[in-house]
Amino acid sequence: MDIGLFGQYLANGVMLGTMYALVAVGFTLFFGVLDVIKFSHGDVLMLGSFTGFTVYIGLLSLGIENPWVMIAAILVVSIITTAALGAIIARYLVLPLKSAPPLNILLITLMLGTAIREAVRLFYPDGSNPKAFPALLPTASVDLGGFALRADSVILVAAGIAVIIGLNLVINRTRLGLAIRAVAQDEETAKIMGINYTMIVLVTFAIGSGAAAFAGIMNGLYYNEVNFGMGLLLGLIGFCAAIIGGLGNIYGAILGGFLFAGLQTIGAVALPFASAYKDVFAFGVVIALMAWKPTGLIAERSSDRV
Amino acid sequence: MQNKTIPDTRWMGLPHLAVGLIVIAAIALFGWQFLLADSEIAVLGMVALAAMAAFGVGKTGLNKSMSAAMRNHGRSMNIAILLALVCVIFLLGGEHFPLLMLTTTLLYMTVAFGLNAQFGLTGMVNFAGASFFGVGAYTAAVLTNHSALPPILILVAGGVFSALIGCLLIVPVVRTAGHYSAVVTIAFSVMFKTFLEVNDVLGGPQGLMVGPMKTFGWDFNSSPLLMGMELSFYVNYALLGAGLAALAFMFVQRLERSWIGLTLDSVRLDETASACFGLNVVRAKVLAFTFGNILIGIAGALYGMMISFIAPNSFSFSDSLLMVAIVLLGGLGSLWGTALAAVIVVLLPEKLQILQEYRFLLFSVVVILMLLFRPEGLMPRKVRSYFPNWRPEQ
Amino acid sequence: MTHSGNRRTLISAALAASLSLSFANGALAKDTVKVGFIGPLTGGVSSIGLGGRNSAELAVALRNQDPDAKYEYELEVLDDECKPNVGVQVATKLAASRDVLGAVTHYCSSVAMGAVDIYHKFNLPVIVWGAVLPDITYGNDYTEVHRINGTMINQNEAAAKFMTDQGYKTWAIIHDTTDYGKGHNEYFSKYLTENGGEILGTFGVTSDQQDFTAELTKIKQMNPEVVYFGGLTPLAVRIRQQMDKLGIEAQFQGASGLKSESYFTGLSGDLAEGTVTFLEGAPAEKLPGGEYFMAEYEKEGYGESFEAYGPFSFAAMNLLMDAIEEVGADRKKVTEYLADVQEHASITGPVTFDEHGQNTVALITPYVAQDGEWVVWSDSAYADGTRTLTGK
Amino acid sequence: MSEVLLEFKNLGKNFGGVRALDGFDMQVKRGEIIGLIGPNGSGKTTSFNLMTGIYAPSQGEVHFDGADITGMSARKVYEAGIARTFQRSRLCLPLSIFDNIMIGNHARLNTGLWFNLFQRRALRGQVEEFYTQARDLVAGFSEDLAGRMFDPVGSLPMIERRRIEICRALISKPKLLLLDEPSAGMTHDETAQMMDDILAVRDRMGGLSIIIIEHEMGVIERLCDQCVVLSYGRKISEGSYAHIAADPEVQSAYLGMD
Repeated sequence: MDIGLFGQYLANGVMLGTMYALVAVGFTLFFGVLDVIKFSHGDVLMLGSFTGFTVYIGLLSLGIENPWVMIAAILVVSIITTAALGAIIARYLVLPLKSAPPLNILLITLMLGTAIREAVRLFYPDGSNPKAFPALLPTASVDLGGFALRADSVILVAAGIAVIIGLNLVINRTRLGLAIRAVAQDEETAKIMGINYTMIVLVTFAIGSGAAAFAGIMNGLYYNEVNFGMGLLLGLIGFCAAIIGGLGNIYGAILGGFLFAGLQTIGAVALPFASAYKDVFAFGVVIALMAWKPTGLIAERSSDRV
Repeated sequence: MQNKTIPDTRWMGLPHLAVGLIVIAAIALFGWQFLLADSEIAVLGMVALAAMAAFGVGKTGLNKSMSAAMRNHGRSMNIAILLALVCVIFLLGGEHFPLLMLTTTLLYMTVAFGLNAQFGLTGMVNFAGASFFGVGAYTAAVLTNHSALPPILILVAGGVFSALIGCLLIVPVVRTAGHYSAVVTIAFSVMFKTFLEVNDVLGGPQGLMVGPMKTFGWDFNSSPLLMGMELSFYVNYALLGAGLAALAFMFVQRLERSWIGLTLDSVRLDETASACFGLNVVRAKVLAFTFGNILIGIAGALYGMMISFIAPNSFSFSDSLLMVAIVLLGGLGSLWGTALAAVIVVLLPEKLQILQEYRFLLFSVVVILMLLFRPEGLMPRKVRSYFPNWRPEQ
Repeated sequence: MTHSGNRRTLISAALAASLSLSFANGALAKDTVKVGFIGPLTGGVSSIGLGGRNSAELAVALRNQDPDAKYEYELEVLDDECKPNVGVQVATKLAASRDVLGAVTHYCSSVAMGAVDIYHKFNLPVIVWGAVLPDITYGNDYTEVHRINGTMINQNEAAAKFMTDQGYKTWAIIHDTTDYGKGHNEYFSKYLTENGGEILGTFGVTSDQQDFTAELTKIKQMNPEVVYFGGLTPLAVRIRQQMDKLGIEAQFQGASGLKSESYFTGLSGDLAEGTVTFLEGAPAEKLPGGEYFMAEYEKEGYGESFEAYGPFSFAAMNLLMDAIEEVGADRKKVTEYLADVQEHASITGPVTFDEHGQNTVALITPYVAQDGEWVVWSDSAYADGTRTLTGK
Repeated sequence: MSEVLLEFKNLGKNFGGVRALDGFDMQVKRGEIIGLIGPNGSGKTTSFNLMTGIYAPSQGEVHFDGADITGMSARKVYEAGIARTFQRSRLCLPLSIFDNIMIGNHARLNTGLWFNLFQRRALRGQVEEFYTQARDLVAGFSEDLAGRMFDPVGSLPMIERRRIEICRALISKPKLLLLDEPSAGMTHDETAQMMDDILAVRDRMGGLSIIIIEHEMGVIERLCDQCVVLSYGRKISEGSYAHIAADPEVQSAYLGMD
């Protein structure tokens, strides 16, 4: 394979991987603090990108057209909206079910995801059709020996990676992160130590959902399209990525995200069958990985106390 | 030994069995009229009536009498229910669409019984229910088109193939627990649909025609005659669907009320402790998973033959979710609850066209509320018993 | 339909006929009969479906205003979501309900392919209003199935010829893997090779695929002059978008499934500009009854445009109602009537069904995207040379 | 038949880098009650888990009744004759008393598919037979409880649950019973009652050996023939209660903890 082509595939893979990792990090955060799966994550992401789209329309009607102002406004509004939504979900759907069988939370959030998706489809103006998300980033491109590296792609990947690193720093270096990790380690002890448990859970859900909104905007800016169904597959992939990486581990999520993107790219270009099989291949590998490493590549801490 | 005095739970002084039979007749009558109801107003009225009746049943103590009838006269009651179902099918006679709805409901019920063995008893959520349903349907499509196998065998083959495909997942499903196990079936569900879509041999996204059911020279797609009246060909499928649902019900109920059922419950409630007491956890999971998949596959095969055309889109993740919703809505492990929930989830949106557009939204919200406020389901499962009419001297 | 049902409808039809004869002034309320419409009302191609539905509704409304009509028509509208399984489901529903006499059905070929068997099984006469796969009419001998629009055979033949005439030599083909996409691939490839075009690569994609970078990266390396897409608008939007991302500078060419207003609402910037596509028949304003149709459509004040196939839907519904007026409320008779349709006047031109129920539509119109709308090629700035297609 | 029922030789377990148990030697004779004591995290429950096959040991051997059971699965160990209760009660709360006890009786249940689905009459015979056995066992603890065999366990108070747990362990007639903190979550009176129960059980079952993990020193003093003290995964003392109570190393281990 020539270098240009390889570079192009690599660039595609990194783009996808960053997006997947951002989604997976959310899953892993929720699981870390509360041992729950919030499956509506993908649809919260979709809602984030629709919020962004609405902000864009609003700004246009106000006559504001500076792309950087627009991006800033879109990001701020949609991240705040979804963060609030994440906290609300945690408060009213997840926490009340904490003592119920863990699958109930998985189920309730799955159903919430469907509800959000359907609500957007039914109630957002012309919601069943894809919306053209604006290309706000500069589109200048450099031709590097056969592959085009576009400025917007570079900016998106850089921003995505920065967010991931930022999240990592928040978790590992700040007092808030310390509290989150304490809650994740042992809820009882954390409570005794005077940590406001509920608050920490809400904040964690807000952070995770905000990251999803970021991924949603990123997705919109990259594909220049948002639609009500986009969250389902992205959420699923993010979940798979978090799982194969090993839930509750932020590095596992990143590893899983890039691994999944890599699998899709390999499935699309390097295997002898049609590229349409790439998802079959990627999910097939996920299943095989689960058989081999039942608790993910970076194993979750042993939690079954006897 | 102390003797507990058992309070009289009879309803209006009638024997339990009589009460039970009256209720069955009333439900059958209601179901028949409901399936035929044309206008939305009539349907809404009937739904309101049913809700009021359900409320009244609890208030008047009818439910106690009913469960006593089910407990003490289980066999007679079950036969009466099946007979009532057959009566409804013949009463519908020439009405194509109501029969199609009824059969679809019965097949979804069968699927939900299978899922119940997996999820309700053993605690393994199968998010690929629609996929295994699809395996059955596709098996039927391929076999009716390319073989001369008698359709009864095709139904069996649908179950067998579904179980075999399930075997591919056995290792990861059994080795993983909880969320990890969920991701295996979710990933499979998505993979299965994508595979069907990109695979030309099985018709691709377009789908496949399925041949009709023919047995002993009897073409299921020709209309049977009854006393000079031409009936809808769906009567054939409805009868077969009723038989299938009844068999599935019987098998799952017997499974629950046995040592195996105890094993499955124990695995669901505490896997580690179970292993400490010599339970073979792997066997229990393999058994429940395979058993459920066989039921789902058979139902899928019959569905395929009835609907005569299948496509990957019918077997998507959302459909799997709808199936899980049925089990959850009815109450985990509660077979009658499952049956009721299947009726609500499948039939109601068909009858209320206003709901059709909003059905996914509606049911997801209903399930959310259910999980929050009544997680045990519409008709919660009773405490396990092996022989309900057996109460040892105490 | 059962015998008793037949007898009942026969009697009522006879009754209705005699009544309407004796009260020719229409003072008495007319009998109500039901006709159906099925199309994609939700999902990615819903704009076409809604346009079709509005047009069918318009036809029914206009007929009901007509004092000479023998019946009062009630339209039952169902949504096939462009999914074969849903399509079969709603087709069964429509066909199985006794009082529906006939229907105007389907835009998506994949859906129509599954549903035609159902119509045959229940003897429901239908007229397809938008699906273009030849097999819908030619793949069976069902007397119940007719089609008012043309097939993709003529369309692709014309498309291949047109594009090679423009001087293009090399193509990359992307198609969705439904029967629709595969059909386009088959016929376009056939006629393209006959016209001397060269196909560098063919890629099948699933109908809900989001990311095409893998396919497009390969295409970029092949460096074709034209990228042909056989599929529907939502996918076309994504592909066009991502072609630009990867810096593929090739002419983009679509099929009839692309000719929708939503192509422009879906694409940002001027990416749509210069895309060419082909459609059977002529644009509404050039149709024999086009002016009338457009005026009436305007008057009703629908929220959506009638889109590419609205006129066909309108014409099909009128043809169906003409049949019912002529032979009465009986499915079998309507089917028999439709079998003999010759030179039947319609706003899309005279309709003639061949032995497979296929209308012969000879005319294929090329369109080009110009300034955010589809413009007939001959009227466009591209034809007069003020603008040029990519690479020309 | 050798007098020694269970023997640990140099048993050890690492979790990651943590040494949970290190070079543990111990012998349990037939009919003996051994008290296993030590501060939290000293490796008591870990040694139970190593014995019952939940964890595989990192080093050393476990011999039981003349056979090497090192690294056997939980199921095999149970069938060999070691039954246990858990630190946190691990009963199946929605299931009835009878069902919970039957889980302990699992090795004797006929779980054949054909038998369970189609030979309902034979199944009924087995249910009735085991019901009588389970009922008699429960009646040995409490007649009242024996009258409520089909009530869900979740409706019972803590002490009754403990009793059911012990019944569940005893129904299989094990040779060795492991009790993990049987007095946890109970009042003083209830604990005293529990001790009586345990002694009565041993008398009835004749020859049953018991290892008991307990923090309540009164329990240990009254029940145990021998005591073994663990601290940081190592055995620091063993002998009679009086002996270990006087051992300065034991005292410092406990004081150090507090």
